[in-house]
Amino acid sequence: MRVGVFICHCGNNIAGTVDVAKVAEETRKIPGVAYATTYMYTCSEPGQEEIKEAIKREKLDRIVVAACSPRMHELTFRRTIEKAGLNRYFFEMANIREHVSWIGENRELNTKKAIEAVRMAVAKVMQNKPLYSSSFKINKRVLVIGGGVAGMQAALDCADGGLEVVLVEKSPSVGGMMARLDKTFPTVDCSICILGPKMVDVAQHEKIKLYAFSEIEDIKGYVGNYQIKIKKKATYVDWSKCTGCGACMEKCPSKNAYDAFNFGVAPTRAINIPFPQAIPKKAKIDPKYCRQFTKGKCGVCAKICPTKAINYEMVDEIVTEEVGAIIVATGYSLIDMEKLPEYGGGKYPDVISGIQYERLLNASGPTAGHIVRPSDHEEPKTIVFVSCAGSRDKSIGIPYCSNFCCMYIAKQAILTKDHIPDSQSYVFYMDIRSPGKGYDEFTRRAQEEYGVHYIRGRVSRIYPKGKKMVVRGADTLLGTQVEIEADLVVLGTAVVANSDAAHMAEKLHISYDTSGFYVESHPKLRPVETNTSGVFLAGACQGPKDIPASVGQGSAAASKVQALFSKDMLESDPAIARVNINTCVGCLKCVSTCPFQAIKDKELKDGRVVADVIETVCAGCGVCTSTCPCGAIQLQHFTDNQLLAEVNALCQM
Amino acid sequence: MPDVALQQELRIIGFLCNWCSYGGADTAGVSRFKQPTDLRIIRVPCSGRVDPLFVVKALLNGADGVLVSGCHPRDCHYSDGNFYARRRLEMLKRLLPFLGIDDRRFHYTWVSASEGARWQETVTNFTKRLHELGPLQLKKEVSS
Amino acid sequence: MDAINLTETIDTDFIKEVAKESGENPSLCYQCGNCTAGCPYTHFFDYPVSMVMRLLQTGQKETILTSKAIWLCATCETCTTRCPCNIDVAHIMDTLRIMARREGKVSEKDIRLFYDTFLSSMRQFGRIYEVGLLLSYNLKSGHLMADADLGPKVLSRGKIHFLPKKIKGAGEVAKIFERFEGKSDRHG
Amino acid sequence: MKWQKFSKDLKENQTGMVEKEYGYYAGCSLEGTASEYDTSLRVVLNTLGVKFREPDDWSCCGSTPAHTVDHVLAAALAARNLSIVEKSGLDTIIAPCPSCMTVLKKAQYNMKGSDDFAAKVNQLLDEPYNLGVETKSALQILLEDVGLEAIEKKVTHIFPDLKVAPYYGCILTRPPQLAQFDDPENPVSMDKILSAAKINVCDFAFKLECCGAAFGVPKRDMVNRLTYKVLSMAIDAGANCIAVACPLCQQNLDLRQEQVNRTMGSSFNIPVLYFSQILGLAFGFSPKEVALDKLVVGADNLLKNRLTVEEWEKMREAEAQAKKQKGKKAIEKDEQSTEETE
Repeated sequence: MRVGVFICHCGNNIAGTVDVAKVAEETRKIPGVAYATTYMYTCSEPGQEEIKEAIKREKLDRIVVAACSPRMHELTFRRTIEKAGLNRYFFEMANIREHVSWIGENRELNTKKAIEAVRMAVAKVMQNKPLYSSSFKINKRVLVIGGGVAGMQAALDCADGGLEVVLVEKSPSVGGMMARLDKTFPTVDCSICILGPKMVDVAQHEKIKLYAFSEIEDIKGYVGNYQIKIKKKATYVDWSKCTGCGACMEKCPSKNAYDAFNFGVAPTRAINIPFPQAIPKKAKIDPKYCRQFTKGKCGVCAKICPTKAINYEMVDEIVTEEVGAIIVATGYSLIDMEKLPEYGGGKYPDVISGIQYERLLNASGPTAGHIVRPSDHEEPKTIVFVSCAGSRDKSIGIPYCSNFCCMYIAKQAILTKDHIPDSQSYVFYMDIRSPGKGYDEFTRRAQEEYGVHYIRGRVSRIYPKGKKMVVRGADTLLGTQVEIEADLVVLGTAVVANSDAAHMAEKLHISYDTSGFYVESHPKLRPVETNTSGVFLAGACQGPKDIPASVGQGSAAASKVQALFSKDMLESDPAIARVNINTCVGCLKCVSTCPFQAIKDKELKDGRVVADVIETVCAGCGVCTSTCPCGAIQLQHFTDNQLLAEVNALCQM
Repeated sequence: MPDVALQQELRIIGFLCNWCSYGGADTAGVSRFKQPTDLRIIRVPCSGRVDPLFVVKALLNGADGVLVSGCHPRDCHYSDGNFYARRRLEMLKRLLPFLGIDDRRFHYTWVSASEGARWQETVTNFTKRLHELGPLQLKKEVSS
Repeated sequence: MDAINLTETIDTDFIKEVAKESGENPSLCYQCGNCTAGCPYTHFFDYPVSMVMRLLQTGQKETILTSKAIWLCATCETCTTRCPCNIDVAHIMDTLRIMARREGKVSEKDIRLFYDTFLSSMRQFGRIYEVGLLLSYNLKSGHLMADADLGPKVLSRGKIHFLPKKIKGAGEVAKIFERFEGKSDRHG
Repeated sequence: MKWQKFSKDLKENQTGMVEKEYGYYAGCSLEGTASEYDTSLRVVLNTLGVKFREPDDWSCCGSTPAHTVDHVLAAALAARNLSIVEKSGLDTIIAPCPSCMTVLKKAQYNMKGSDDFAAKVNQLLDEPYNLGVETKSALQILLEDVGLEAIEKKVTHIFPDLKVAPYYGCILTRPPQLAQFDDPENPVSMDKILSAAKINVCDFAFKLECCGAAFGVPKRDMVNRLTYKVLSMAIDAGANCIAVACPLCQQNLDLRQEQVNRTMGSSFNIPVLYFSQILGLAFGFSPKEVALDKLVVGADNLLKNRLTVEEWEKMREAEAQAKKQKGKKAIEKDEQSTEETE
């Protein structure tokens, strides 16, 4: 066996705190190592060429690269050695950057640690076996979860590229948060005017199958072959018959239902169509408020419906769809104002959230676009905006910036002036964050053209005084406290992950951060991929994001799916479990522990029962291997022998 | 941390799952979170792959401590591999004293890929704990 | 105001000292202004709380220790409660007061006098003797008739005893002070 | 995550049984200017069957002045008292005065948090303190250990004219990590306790604003301005009386009310009662028994309308009946309109 070891300087990243020459020198003494050298940037093109040449020149049959994390470049180097004729699994990486040079301050100890890391990698690579992928057919349909602007963009791009799309939206209409907005910054485009056509396209596209008011119940399978269970929640209205005429809504006697679309700005009816441009434009009953459900009698809508679409007996229905890839675009939520008691939101009617104000501004909103105070329906003249309501506050577990509040507050302040010319707006801010194209100019316009008073400081308390709300805060530039007697207070509430984000992540086997946002595969280079192949991210489920960024990610995710589906067959990862039928005693403990039901029992010709791995289903976790009492089932590339070789390499030093 | 560095290094082996903890250690590196240098890391796909025998073998063959770190509960890349790990390794912790090994030499925890600071803390604390215990002397710990 | 020469005046030892004595890290403060917004005393301060924190971050020892703000703070804990960075701001103010005393830089002499009178009453009797405290403070501060209007109100309602009530353990309390002074080379 | 931990879910005692005995650390104010707090609180605790005894020969906690000198000294002056209580075999102190409470809690918190600090404190003490005593406010004991139900059961009289603004002052629930009780931004314990005694409580936005605390003596102007704000807000909130749980708050709002009127040109005449005085009255004690005569601004007018619970319930029933009649008409109207649409 002839192992070749390449030790990377990584410029100064490694060589700065590790004596790479010494590492090479010590490596040459390891039995089995035929060649060891250092290189400035091993991952560069000449660096990879050097590996290929050395393989031929030195007749190397196993390669170790001591450089950065294998999570970074393992795949790169596997391809390199494959091009030089070696099996790609005859390769190991020793992580001497993230795990050594960047975290240790003592050069001598770092060097020692690097040498040992190489020793372990050499021990492992000498145990490696050639592995070969098999290929399998993929189902070229894609599931998009979430029908906000990111999800719709992804769905439309996929469908336009000829893919069949299953779009699942949990609320009764697609459109998401953007459908609720009045105008968009920094162009002051009418939000629904630019979103509406997209929504119609989604409804009419022959390649898109829309499940509105539906949720993901269960996900099984793997990249290329997923089985999705979708729960169609009961709407109590047969949507195949409902024409969206709205007669039911007009006559419904239960007039105090919570309006989720309007964030409770005004009540709605127990049977309702969420908004005029809804897609699909169908009615649904909220059984929490419907008298037929709460009191057992009413039936007004059933009598009035011209197509007899009402069905009080309707139950949830589960349907199954098969797809090959998933785009997650589940969006975000906003912090509950009651978690910020000093502002009095939720307690005082005239303290509202930014999204509620958006509904007041909106011509199709509950006030038909007239700005009025929720308490007495009078037009407010003094409006105070409080940015960072909950954001950037470690003490309540939200250390991050919510990204777009600075911008929509500037927009709302501008629109307020347009709606009520004799009004005066104030904005309490910590920093104005407006780095997008045309963004900073926009916030300047708010101040220069629209006379919005920006106050650099925080608000400490908001309390009622007569009909006014007193906003007391600080102007840190003046170094004093200030008070404003406002008619209306708008809180730029923090963006938070959906309450069921973690639950959804578990179904998808993707990671989420401490705030509940989904984690991308690489923060810079793989921003829409996840660590689970076949699952992609778009929009604010990955972190607070404005419309252009969400749309961009939706398209990016769609193009990733297109690239994945450009082949008819996918290569499977051969690092999966294998059973040695000679040593398997048929106890089938592995069958019961496998998290993926990837192991079945199989009867051999001689009547013996042994475990059998379903190659396409095995995800390669290795739980079975550590369960097996006789070592008969081994996770390839991470076998007992391979891992123990690493342990031994360390312990025998 | 400095007092740890001054002493003779100990042999500490860490089994880290590829998706969460290995990523967390990478994140700590990218963030330049300084750590003691005693730990050597073995990458496994899932903490559920860690056979308790690996830990025992390591300790009997010369390691002074073993750290296993996986994904947080309910955040496992392989659904629930980390639950299997926890069950097995909890058992192992109870068995170690019978092998004459102080069970504080073995630690099982979870660190996600984004938790670089938590990883730094985990490594620092575990290394500190082992330096307080000193090198593993099997015969001595058996007799006591 | 002249420009503050930061190269010369950033007193890093002072920053470290405050950090060590208070156990708080001043660099966590990102100057949002929440403390100033909520502080009931901002109006009376020469430097609002957030500016005290800023002066601390820039190591302006003299300015802070001679400020009125640190003495006018009543430790109402609003700043500590509101700080998004979990800084115990009130405790930092407390630490600054102790340091100002130690360095002999107390700007609000009346407040210090009131506190000292309070403590000496405590040292003498073990508990606080309110009449004595008030009389003694008025004498020492020269504000002879301060709060004289309140006297009749309090007296007529039998709220104040004319004679100090000395507890048995007054000696023990005095000993706490003595041990503290004996031990404390800082206060010499 | 400070809110999640302490807000909203106040734990309340459901059993109404209080078995244990408490230490009762009155503090210097309750012996002097706040003697009515002492008198009334003892009456309330006795009525509710709370057993307590005063620690033998307690001394002043050191209050604010001590911690401007040194943290170790401040903790030692407080810990002397904790140590006395510990020796007497009790593990919980009721500290009615929030200033004492905070000082005692802080000593405990800091000593528990650092062995080094604890050792330094113990070096100053005759008898070392072994960290075995927890300090709680009277409100916390009433809510968590006694329970609202037990309070409700003892109510014999109702004062329908009282409209109380509950004023907590600054440090009763702050900082949250020290107080470990109620919400630091919107405390409700006093609201709940008074409501349990069928007292009208109004939504008081300034329930936490600082009154000026101990600055009454050296910085009178400052205190007058701060109390002015609190008093005006109480009036704005529709209150005719303020309930407090702190001797300094009471002193600044009541005793200095005339000073405020003089300096600020106002004409406040709003009584400031300890919450325990109000509870005592609701439990049927006479104004004398809860030392109402000690108030500077009298509350007699507000207490004239005094009903027994029976009388009050009858009155309420009558009111409810009237309301129901009205409501029925409204529903009928609604149904009519529904039918019309059909």
